[in-house]
Amino acid sequence: MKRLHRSITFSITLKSLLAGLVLSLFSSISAQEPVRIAFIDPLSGTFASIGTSGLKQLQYAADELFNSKGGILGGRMIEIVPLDNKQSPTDTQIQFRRAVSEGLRIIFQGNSSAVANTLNSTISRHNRRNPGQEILQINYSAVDPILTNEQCSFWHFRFDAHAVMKLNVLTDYIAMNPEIKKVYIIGQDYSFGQVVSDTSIELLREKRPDIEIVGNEFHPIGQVKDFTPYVTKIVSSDADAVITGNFGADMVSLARSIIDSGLDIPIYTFYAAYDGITATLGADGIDKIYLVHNDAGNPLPSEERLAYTKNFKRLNPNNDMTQFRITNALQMLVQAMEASQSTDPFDIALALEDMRFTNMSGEELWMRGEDHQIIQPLHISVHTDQNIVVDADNSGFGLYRDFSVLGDETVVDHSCRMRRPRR
Amino acid sequence: MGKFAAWAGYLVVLLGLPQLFDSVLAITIFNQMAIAIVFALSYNMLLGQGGMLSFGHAVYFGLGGFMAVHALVMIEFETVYFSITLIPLVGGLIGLIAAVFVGSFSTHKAGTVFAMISLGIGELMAASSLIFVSFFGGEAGVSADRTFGPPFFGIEFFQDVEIYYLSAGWVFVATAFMYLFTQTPAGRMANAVRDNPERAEFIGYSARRVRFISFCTSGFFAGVAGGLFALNYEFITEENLNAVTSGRVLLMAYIGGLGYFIGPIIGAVVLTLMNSLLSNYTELWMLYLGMMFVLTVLFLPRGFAGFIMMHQTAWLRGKLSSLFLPYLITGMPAIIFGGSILAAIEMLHHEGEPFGFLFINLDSGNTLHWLALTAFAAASYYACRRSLGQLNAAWEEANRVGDPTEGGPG
Amino acid sequence: MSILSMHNVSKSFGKTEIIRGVNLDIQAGERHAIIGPNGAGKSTLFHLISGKYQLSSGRITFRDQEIQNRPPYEIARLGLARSFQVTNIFPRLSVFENVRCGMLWQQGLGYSFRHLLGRQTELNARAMHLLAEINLAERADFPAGELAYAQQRALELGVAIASGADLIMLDEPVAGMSLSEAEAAVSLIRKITEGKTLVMVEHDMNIVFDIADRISVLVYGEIIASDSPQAIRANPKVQEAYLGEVAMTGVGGNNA
Amino acid sequence: MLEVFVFSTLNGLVTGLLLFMLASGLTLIFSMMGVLNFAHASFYMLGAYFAYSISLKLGFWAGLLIAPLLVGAFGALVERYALRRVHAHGHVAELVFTFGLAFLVEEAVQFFWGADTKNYQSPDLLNFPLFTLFGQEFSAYRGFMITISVGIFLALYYMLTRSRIGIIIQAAITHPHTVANLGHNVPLIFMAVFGVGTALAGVAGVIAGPVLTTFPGMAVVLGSIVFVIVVIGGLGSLGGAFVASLMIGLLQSYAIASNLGMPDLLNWLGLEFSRDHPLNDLWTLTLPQIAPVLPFLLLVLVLIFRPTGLAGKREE
Repeated sequence: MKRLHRSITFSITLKSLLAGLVLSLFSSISAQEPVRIAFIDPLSGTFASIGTSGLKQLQYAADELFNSKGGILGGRMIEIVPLDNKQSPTDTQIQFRRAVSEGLRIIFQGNSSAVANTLNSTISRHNRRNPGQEILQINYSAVDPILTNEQCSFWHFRFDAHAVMKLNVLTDYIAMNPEIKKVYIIGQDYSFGQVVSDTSIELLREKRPDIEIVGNEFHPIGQVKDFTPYVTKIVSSDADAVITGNFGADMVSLARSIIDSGLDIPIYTFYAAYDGITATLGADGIDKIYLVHNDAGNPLPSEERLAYTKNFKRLNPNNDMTQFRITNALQMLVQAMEASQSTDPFDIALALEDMRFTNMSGEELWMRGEDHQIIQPLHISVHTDQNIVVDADNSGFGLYRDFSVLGDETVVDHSCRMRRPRR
Repeated sequence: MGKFAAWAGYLVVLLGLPQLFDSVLAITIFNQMAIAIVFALSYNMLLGQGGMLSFGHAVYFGLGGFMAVHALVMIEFETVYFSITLIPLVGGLIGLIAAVFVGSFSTHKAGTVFAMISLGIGELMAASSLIFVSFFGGEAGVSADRTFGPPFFGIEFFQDVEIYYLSAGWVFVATAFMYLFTQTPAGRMANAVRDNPERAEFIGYSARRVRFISFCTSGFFAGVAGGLFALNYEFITEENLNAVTSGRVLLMAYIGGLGYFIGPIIGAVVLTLMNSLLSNYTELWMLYLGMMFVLTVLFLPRGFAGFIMMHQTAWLRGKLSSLFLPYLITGMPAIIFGGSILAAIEMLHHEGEPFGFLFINLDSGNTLHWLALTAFAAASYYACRRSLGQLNAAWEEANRVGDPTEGGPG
Repeated sequence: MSILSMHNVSKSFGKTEIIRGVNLDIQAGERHAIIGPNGAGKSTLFHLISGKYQLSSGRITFRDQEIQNRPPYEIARLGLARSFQVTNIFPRLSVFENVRCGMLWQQGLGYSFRHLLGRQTELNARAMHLLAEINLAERADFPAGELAYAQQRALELGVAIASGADLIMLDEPVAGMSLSEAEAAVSLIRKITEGKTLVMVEHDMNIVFDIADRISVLVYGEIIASDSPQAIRANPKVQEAYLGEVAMTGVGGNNA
Repeated sequence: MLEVFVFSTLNGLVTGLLLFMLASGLTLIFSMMGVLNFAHASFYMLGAYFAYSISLKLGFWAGLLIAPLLVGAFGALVERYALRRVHAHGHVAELVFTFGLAFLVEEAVQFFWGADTKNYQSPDLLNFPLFTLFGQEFSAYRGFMITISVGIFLALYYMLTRSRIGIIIQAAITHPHTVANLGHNVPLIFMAVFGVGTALAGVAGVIAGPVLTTFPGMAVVLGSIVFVIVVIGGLGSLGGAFVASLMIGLLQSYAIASNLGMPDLLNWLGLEFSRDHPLNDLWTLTLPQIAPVLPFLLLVLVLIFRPTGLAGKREE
């Protein structure tokens, strides 16, 4: 009842049909052919709301920043083609081939590192086997470090900080708080959960050797009915803080159980906001939930950014601008196209490498050429209802920025040895 | 002769499809179908022919697929040396080994006990696949490259269409062997044990042993399907052996029609098309899939194949044409009725925003649209009910002369 | 020479003893009927012999092999076939398949998945022949579950004898049939058990005395008499326990 | 250590009793109709969602009263118009139907309520700690959950053993034909039992929703566990289901609380493996890591060694 992307698609399909018709009649207008970008993310099933929300933000960015201003590359419109992968690696393959089939050369994808990983290796294989028809992967959200390290690829660009970078900032923040002496780590038993656990332990040992890790727990993903038994362990460990990489229902249930047990300690998280989570935690989560992210939340850093966000909210009253990095990614992509005057993935990729960009919030962004990892300021925000201008889930609650670091300080080393194609 | 023609036709269709539709997308869909057909047929061996309801059949598919991907990696790193055309066999053998192990204790009883064991094993495997990262690769799975093996008559399998022809060959061979299995004593006794395990024991057969043989054979072909998956996608993840995949194969086999050999093939084709095409037109396709499944269980207990086979008597009597008009008269309003319901569902879904439905634009904010829809639905429902009697009469007429049959549709 | 012997066979369900120390010898080639009032344990005895139930104590030998407590399929493979009181066929298989399945093991086909049934011409011919004998030839391709009741009973017999076993045990073969159907069934039984050993449980006294060479009377789990039909008719113990009441009910008085 | 033990026991009890509320309905339905209702947890989910919607308008308590009735009515309709129809095609068809129903309900819930987690809150009246032990609060709401579950168990027990209806139901379980011959309307009893069974699941959903999070996956998480309980307890045995529910609840709770794992076992055996060992994943396995799947392990073991379950007599 609340997911609406069909209408967008449909009108677009009609438009493109019409455009195709016109095109075949007057082939001289082919310069006005739209730049088509595939968006592969879950649009049906359990994770649909996250994918649909991302699609709306991408569509909004394209319309608001480019299409309404006469398009790009001298008048070409940006057309977003949504392709539903149900957050399944298998379905991602199918949609990838559909994209290839329809001649789409640029793919936006963000949700689930598993999907991003398989898409990454699929694209590498495809590009190797089909020279001249390469595909470009714009990863706006998957944070598995491997994608810009061991598995890095010339055809993959990441516009979010990866897990280790975020943890670096998060542990800095924890280290600054002298009251924290004991930390409990709990997470879903999969690669991201493991990265969070291993990296936090390592970094905390470095930055605050006096902090004791009193618990390091994994639970099966999506299988736990009741987190109270885990919370019992947290309580008995006398922890002063909890770090978790949980997302979705596992995040809500965990936070709920911790709060219900009367435990008054901060919970450091990655995904504990928006998509119903903020509303569900409500007043219980005030000043307890901390989130590390790249989006400068409340107060919004610039007037332009505020107007941009409010306008999105006006057009999509049931959605929030949860991933401003989508806008960053599109703007940088377009800048690369304009710079190279091309829509060919190879040219775009070259132009994107080491691009520096100042975004709408006034932040400095740098696409590091060696591993195609974006370097950008990161923030830690707290769940609250004080001074919230742009709230989440229309709940009155939202994220308030508490701590920020500049891009330079987030840089971590990489182990990427990129194989660069030659032309 | 008729049988030979059917098999020849099957082969021609399998090999001819890429000639008719040659886009990358079409080939992708055909590849999916090929995998699904083998998988669904192997499932039917259990449920349709052996009476064993499994909620964990993806285990054998997935294990076969994982081993197949590992085998591809071994070929790539030259640990072993053989043609990748044999990869499905690797999958099959692993499926067989897993089935021999599980079957040794799970085939003691059919019915609820078997179903519950399969559920438990399925959940345990799904959990293990996330815990044992070195083999299953965690949630990202394992991937490989199929192009490093020795070329097969000069083909290196760079393109999906080459894999399709390889898959088609395997599908044909697997289908043929699964069909032949039904014609052997072991296959026929599987039917007998499904119908009446007690009596089978009194004519000299251990019901458990008969089930065990079916179970292992089924595991083998599920593994072959897993191997085909590995070849086509060049990766596999835990989702390919968890409950979702197990559920999907149950849906395929059931919707297609248990108990008919071609049933699962129909189901595999229909579900693959729904999965890859319908999902591009509506986000609600899973809801529609669920509705279709429940309606099938309620009204077509023998699935699509059963519905087709219901017309055998009429066809043999040459009276099938007499059903055409009544079907049309009842069918048209029925389709319109179904369409109106779907439109209403979509309208609820697209709260407050106009959207395209088939050839018209609908807007849930528009009362007129709602009224028109209600009128359409009511009128078509009435027309459908009115003509149902006629259809039933025509059905009786076409099927008369004694033999008890299924009874009219509807 | 006895083909089947029971020595002190007992069976209890919980605390209730249903069969109490039965001793019985069945001679090769004879037609032996077991009669007795309802609840005497006749069917239980059949289940014990054919392996469906486990014995509480005692011994059963078939052709000098001990068969007690062995699984039914092993006993069946030795050449002991049986039918059931309640029709017990393969309802979704065709009539032809039902009979052919009954023949498979003795054909040595076992669990084979190398043989194709369609190629077993001799086997198929024998199955058709048997169908002709039980008058179901023109129903060969019909699903067994859709046959009329009497035809299902005939098929029940057909499946039992299909293996070509030497010892055939029939549990109330004519139960629930009309008079004419029962007559046809009796002549069928006579025909198909020619040269074999027959053990039969039956309520209909006319049929019992018509077919049997020897009759055993089972009352409350004990054999109180085992003799020729004439001797049984004359046995006062039998009359007292059982026969008197049934003799009056006549032919149609069988209760399924 | 003691505090962990005490709280683990309490947690296990809460989960176990909640599971029992689901398992009791499922067992009741199974013993009456021979149907293992795969969709049972879907009714539990519906209970939570109905109660959520009602609580927005009328508050929690109205939801507690109305939602189970709605769920029960829906269950009765499903029995009357769908299950009865499928019944003719045998148990496998029934099981497959309920499997499809579970699938459909999950999709329908997403259609009507969306895929997000819902902000379904426990009532303010119960938002206080019942007691604090070793620095951990035990919320009044959890106490309330225990009370309701025990209450329902007692009511059910009383109804089945003392009341006239209960006696008819018990008779219908063992001798359906005799009961029908006595002039009782067996189909109506079936419908009523199905309705009551699903309503019980609805109650469980209403009271579990605020604590265990109301989201479309909540049925899947619980569904197969309830199945496991009913099978382990012995199909058709209410007492068995009760024991099995508590057993599973406590087992999971203790498994999570314990820090035992393969490393301890290896230590004890005096073995040591390097981190590069190919089976490293196995050597580092811990009990809390696998706690949620332990019931399935138990299920498979029980079915292999005692197919009738702990207290069951019926096999099929």
